Amino acid sequence: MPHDLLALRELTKTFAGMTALDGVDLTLRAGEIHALLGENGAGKSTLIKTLTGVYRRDGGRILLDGAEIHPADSRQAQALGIGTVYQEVNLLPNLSVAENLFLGRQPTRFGLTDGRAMRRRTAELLRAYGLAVDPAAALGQLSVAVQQLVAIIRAVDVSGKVLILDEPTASLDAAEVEMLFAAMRTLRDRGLAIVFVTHFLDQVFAVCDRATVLRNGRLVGERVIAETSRMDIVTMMLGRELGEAVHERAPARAAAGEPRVAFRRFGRRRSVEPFDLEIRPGEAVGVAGLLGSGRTETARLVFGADRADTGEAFVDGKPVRLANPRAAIRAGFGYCPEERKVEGIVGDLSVRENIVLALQARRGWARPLRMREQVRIADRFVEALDIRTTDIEKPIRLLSGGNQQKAILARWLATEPRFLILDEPTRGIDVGAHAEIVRLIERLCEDGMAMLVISSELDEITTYAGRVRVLRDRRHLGDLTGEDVSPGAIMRTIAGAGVEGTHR
Amino acid sequence: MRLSRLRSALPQLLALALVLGVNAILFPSFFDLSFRNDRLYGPLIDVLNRGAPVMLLAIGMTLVIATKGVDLSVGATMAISGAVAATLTVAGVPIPLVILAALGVGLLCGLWNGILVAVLDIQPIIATLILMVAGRGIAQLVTSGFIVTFNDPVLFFIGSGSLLGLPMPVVIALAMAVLVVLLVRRTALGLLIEATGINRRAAALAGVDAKAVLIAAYMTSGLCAAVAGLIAAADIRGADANNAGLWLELDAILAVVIGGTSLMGGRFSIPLALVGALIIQAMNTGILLSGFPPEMNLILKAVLIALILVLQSPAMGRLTALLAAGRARETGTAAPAAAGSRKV
Amino acid sequence: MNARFLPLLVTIAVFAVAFALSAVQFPAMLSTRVVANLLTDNAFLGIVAVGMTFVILSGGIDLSVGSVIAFTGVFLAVTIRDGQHPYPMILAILVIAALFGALMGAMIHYLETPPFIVTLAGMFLARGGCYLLTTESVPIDHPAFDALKGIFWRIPGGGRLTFVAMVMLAVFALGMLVAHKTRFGTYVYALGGDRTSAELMGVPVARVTIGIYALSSLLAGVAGVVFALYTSSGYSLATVGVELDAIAAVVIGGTLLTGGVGFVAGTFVGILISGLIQTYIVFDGTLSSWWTKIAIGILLFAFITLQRGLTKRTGLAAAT
Amino acid sequence: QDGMVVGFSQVGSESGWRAAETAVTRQEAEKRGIDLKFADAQQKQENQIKAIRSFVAQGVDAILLAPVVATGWDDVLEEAKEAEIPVILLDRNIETSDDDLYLTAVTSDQVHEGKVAGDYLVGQVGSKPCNVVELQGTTGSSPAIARKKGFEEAIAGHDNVKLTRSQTGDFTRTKGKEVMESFIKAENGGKDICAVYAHNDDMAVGAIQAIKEAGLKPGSDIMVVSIDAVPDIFAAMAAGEANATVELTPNMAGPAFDALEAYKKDGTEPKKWIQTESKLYTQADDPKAVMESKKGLGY
Ligand SMILES: Nc1ncnc2c1ncn2[C@@H]1O[C@H](COP(=O)(O)OP(=O)(O)OP(=O)(O)O)[C@@H](O)[C@H]1O
Ligand SMILES: Nc1ncnc2c1ncn2[C@@H]1O[C@H](COP(=O)(O)OP(=O)(O)OP(=O)(O)O)[C@@H](O)[C@H]1O
Ligand SMILES: [Mg+2]
Ligand SMILES: [Mg+2]
Repeated sequence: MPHDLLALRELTKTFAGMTALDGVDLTLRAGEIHALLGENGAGKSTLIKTLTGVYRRDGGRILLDGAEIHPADSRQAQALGIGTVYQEVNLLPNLSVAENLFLGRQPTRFGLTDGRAMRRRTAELLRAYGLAVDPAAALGQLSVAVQQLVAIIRAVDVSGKVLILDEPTASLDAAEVEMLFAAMRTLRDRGLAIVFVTHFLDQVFAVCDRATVLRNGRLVGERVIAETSRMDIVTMMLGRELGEAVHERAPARAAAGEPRVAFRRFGRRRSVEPFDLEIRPGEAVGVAGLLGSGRTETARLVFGADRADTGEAFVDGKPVRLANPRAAIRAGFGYCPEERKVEGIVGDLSVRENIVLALQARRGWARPLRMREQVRIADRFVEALDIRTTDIEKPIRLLSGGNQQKAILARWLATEPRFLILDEPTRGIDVGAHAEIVRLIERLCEDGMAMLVISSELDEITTYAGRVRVLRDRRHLGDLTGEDVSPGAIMRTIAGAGVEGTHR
Repeated sequence: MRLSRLRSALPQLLALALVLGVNAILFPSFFDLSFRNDRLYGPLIDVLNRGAPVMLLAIGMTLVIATKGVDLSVGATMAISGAVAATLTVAGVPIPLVILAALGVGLLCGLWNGILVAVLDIQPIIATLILMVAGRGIAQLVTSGFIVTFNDPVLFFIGSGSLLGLPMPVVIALAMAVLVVLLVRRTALGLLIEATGINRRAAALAGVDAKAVLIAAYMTSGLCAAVAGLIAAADIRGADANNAGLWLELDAILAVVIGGTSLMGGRFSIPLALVGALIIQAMNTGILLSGFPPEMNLILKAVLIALILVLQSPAMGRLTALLAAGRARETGTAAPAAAGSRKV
Repeated sequence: MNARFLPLLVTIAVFAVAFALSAVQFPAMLSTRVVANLLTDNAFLGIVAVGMTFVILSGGIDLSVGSVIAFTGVFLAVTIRDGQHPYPMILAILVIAALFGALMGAMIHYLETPPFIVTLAGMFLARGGCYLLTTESVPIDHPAFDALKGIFWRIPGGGRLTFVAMVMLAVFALGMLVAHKTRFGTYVYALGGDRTSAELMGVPVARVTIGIYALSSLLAGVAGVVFALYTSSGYSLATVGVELDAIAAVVIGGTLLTGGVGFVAGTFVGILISGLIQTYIVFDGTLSSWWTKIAIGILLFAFITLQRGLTKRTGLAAAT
Repeated sequence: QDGMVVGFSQVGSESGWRAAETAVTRQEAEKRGIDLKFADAQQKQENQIKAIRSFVAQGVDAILLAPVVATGWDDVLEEAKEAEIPVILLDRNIETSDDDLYLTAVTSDQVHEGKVAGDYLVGQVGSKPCNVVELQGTTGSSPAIARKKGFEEAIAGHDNVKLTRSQTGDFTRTKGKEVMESFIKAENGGKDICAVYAHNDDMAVGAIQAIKEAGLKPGSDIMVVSIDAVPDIFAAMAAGEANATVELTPNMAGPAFDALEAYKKDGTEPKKWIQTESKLYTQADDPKAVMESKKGLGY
């Protein structure tokens, strides 16, 4: 019979003047997958970090198997059998995949670490998850998605009793997610308790047994998934009903007029094969493909972050040289990168400074934005995008993951770009805000912006994109338009069927 | 806002107070001030005056460290600028040109460092080590290894004149500090420097010209070092290429770090770096005045630095916060945390 | 091969080419004597550089090593002069050095203060400690001490592999073992990669930080013993600025000062490169004091740019 | 004889005097047709040892060594001796168990230098009470230790002459000035100081400026005595701002080469110690003329 494995009672955590957790209870049973839900900034990550001792709790008790525990850091939590994947991929880019997986528990022989055994076991683990990665490769060279998978494999491997996953699926595609779910179910059946944080309600209903919902650091309630509805959960999270249906297909806009941007035979060796791409004002082009298919590379190329070695680019019909991001920004481009932590946020700077950074950089150092102006811009976007922060002067690294993502989006909106590239813009964003962002993209299109949006969520892409570019193996296969813009058609194209039909 | 800034400066100010207090105990007339030769006179003024070169170096060093770099070559740059100034003066070149040349040499040194770091992507410590070693050689080459003494009233004035009752070196250092603070805070340079230092990749993707920012920081550092070199030469009325600025780079880095700027780059404060420089100089002057045997100098310095470390450490801050909270609980008032939770 | 080893290979290649060029100019450079001297003369520097490699790999810095070397020498000289037997004194000073390092590590971790200041204070303290023991240079004259110095292996061609050179080679071998084959070694890399992540992944940060600085000071102590053997004396002004030489050797050897990337073996090449620069200048013998400095700077610059250029080019080629 | 190759391991170039010694050594070598291999050790003993080893490896005919420190030379000199290369010490002696390790030492007596300076001061003040402040050289360096010792020997037994303060000025002008400023502050605005004794002229020059800036007259209000006899101190003496200096000649190489040539020609063993003169110069010695005569020496 499932028993209460881990219980949090009256957990409280405050950060300098703000209460992030206010007497929260959570009960985990052995052999269940327990969803932890809430809006961006609700306190999910804080709860997890307080549970594993990364943050010192200000009040409350933690009971494991009925006995009170006091893990002082992640290490002690691990020793107690609690394995965790924290929200941002928190692995070590400079170590190899194998070292990351076995850090702190390397197999030893005669007191020395046994590299060969470690790599062998790593290869076994990776194979089990279908990853074709060299165990000796440095982790930093791999894509975020692969890193995320490695983090999960590690946590699964160290957790004896409890496995905690904080938004593990954010950068995974459907196939990987399925694989992860399979693994989670196996572990559940083995009697582990799993905490699963996600903003995808589909996923909650696919694998979870029960859910606990937080709002503003308070416990809203606990539900058994089988006995509850989506709307119910959403209402608990938001504290109100979600206004409109989330997945409403926008009327296909016929993109008209001259292209805003055009790329001819644009490409880069060892990165993306030369491709053609034209985007008209008011058009959002979606980009779909599997992991490593070259979506991010395409975005970087188009933004000048990597220099193209063939082809040419045009803005409003005039050729431009995209030698570096600055040139692209001058041409009116904007780019929200995928790796928020390393390429997006400037952690120690305040929310305000992060928001005005690109605008300021474009104006040049000698024409500073006045403080009043900066505050006005920051306030406007904090309000418009509903960025949850106590204060726009707070260092951005202290914001919750989803709110950081919104601030980066604000950074580019503040520059009023003519062409905006978004790489996974809704990653880590809650249901409410997700709908907001989808609406925002639509509104920007209506205002005449040209957009290139990369997303692993096909449902989402098909909502706002009138045209979807499909990539495979670093090649642009072609565009899907009109009725073909549907998750099913995209999947079929990616899988290789019907390519001929759509490729022109 | 004002208040919070003052509070963040508290550890440094406390440390300075501590050192000055210790000095006053060891040397009772430490705070004596008098007016002599048109200027203020006394140990406190000595601290400012002698601290001027390190203050100057600390200004530029703060910017460099904020970009996640470090400039080991400032001592050598001081020697070069002093050597150039002295040699040109002796050769009869008009003084305005001499000063321009000395400052220009400093900018050039900074440009060299900046190119090595920003364009060739060489690690800052090793990039500037090259000039640290070679620069002193260049300075000695200029002076042929001996002390070039000069005789020029303008340079003398820079070294030992006074303005508004303060010694010229102090006036120059403060003016430079104000200038650079205005430069970085009234323009967007400060923001761009901090962004580059914290996350160069993200800053570059946001359109910050990281290379130009880096070069600007190293050039400012070179310029500050050149001014310091000029002052050091004017002070002894001669250019001592062998010893001018020797090991001062360490003092400058120490000043910046005491001033709370992290060697990992990012947020910086020039005024606090100046306080750091004054702490170091107050220590030195105190040691000289105290009459301890010179064998004790380094031990005294080590102990004082350790004290400052303890005083400034975040752990200490938490401890005092904890004590304060404990006292609050004892007296029955609500702990601030509890009050906060009710409000939200 | 793994791309991680590329900078190391490039550094070795650069050294080999430079040595060949020097040998063409001064054929005497090819003698075993010169090669053996390269090892002997840089033995103490190599030993501290191994410790410094660990410190830098972890993202820290240790400025105290030069002073610790001097203190070790002065301590040995003074105690042996006062009639103590060298061997227990060597043991004692190594323990003292390790404790000293551990103390610095503890301050760095628990007071959350930058290693730069803590080890700078350590540098002042150790140097000041020398002055307290004695300001004079004290010769070391003891049969047991001389016995250690007397150990060497004569290489054909006039060179000698001295005891101190052997100690250095042993320290490098052990250093590589610790860095790449122990958990502690991986922890060091982990700390340098990302301290927060390392902590979240369960690295015992406090213990490792203390261990790193203890190791660095311990090796500085070993280097001090080696230096005392090398000069048969203790002198409070010895090895001023050696910390910078050590840092330079580590960085030339391809270790990133930001931490997490590099090899102990690279440091060995770094030591050889800086030794080669010096030897070359002495063989040349025409440079004035100032041209010596300028030449060191130019050669350093040449090495670094060559190394960077080659790493970049071959790195691109290898990425295929 | 002709074309003899001599290696010269110099300490560094830390002072004007050192630069002069290097310059004179080069001149002397050139005069005699000796090929001088110069190695600058940048104040580091390990570099000097490396240099000597390299000289041995290159097979030079003789080695000049200006040792940075007195101890620690036995092993490397042993190697030179095995290779039958004579070594001559310049300007500082070494402590060794075996005097045969070097051919001869051309040095001054640094304790004697300090004593000459002290004797001069004692003679000047007569029976008047005199508080002396001392600017030491770099802590732990042998000239600083010896010059302090000699001076203290000279004033011992003269109870009217007292050393009241002593700090290190690191042999530099800047530090000399800074330390003197503090001394003046600490000693009642300088009124309680009768004389300053500096371990080298550079510090004395710095001290003179500090005295002037404090509104006192160096040379009369506060007497200035120092060691080395570099040109700048003669300028000060000519202006009445310094009282005396003890000469340390930069020409150590001349006598060294003489001894070496004699030894190479017919094996004449030189004396073990060739002592250079420690001449006292005062304001009465026509400082201007002396200064002119020193101009060519590379100061
Ligand atoms: N170290 C910190 N200092 C101050 N405030 C913090 C800190 N960490 C988190 N917070 C604040 O606590 C609140 C809860 O953040 P948390 O990261 O737990 O949210 P979350 O539910 O995980 O959101 P998301 O879905 O966006 O990841 C946020 O308002 C955040 O700004
Ligand atoms: N399953 C995998 N196994 C091994 N390597 C992978 C895998 N997936 C991606 N990679 C590597 O990650 C790198 C990054 O690819 P890229 O960033 O172009 O992916 P993407 O199409 O943007 O997908 P995503 O953004 O979802 O990661 C590629 O060099 C690829 O070799
Ligand atoms: Mg979160
Ligand atoms: Mg991608």
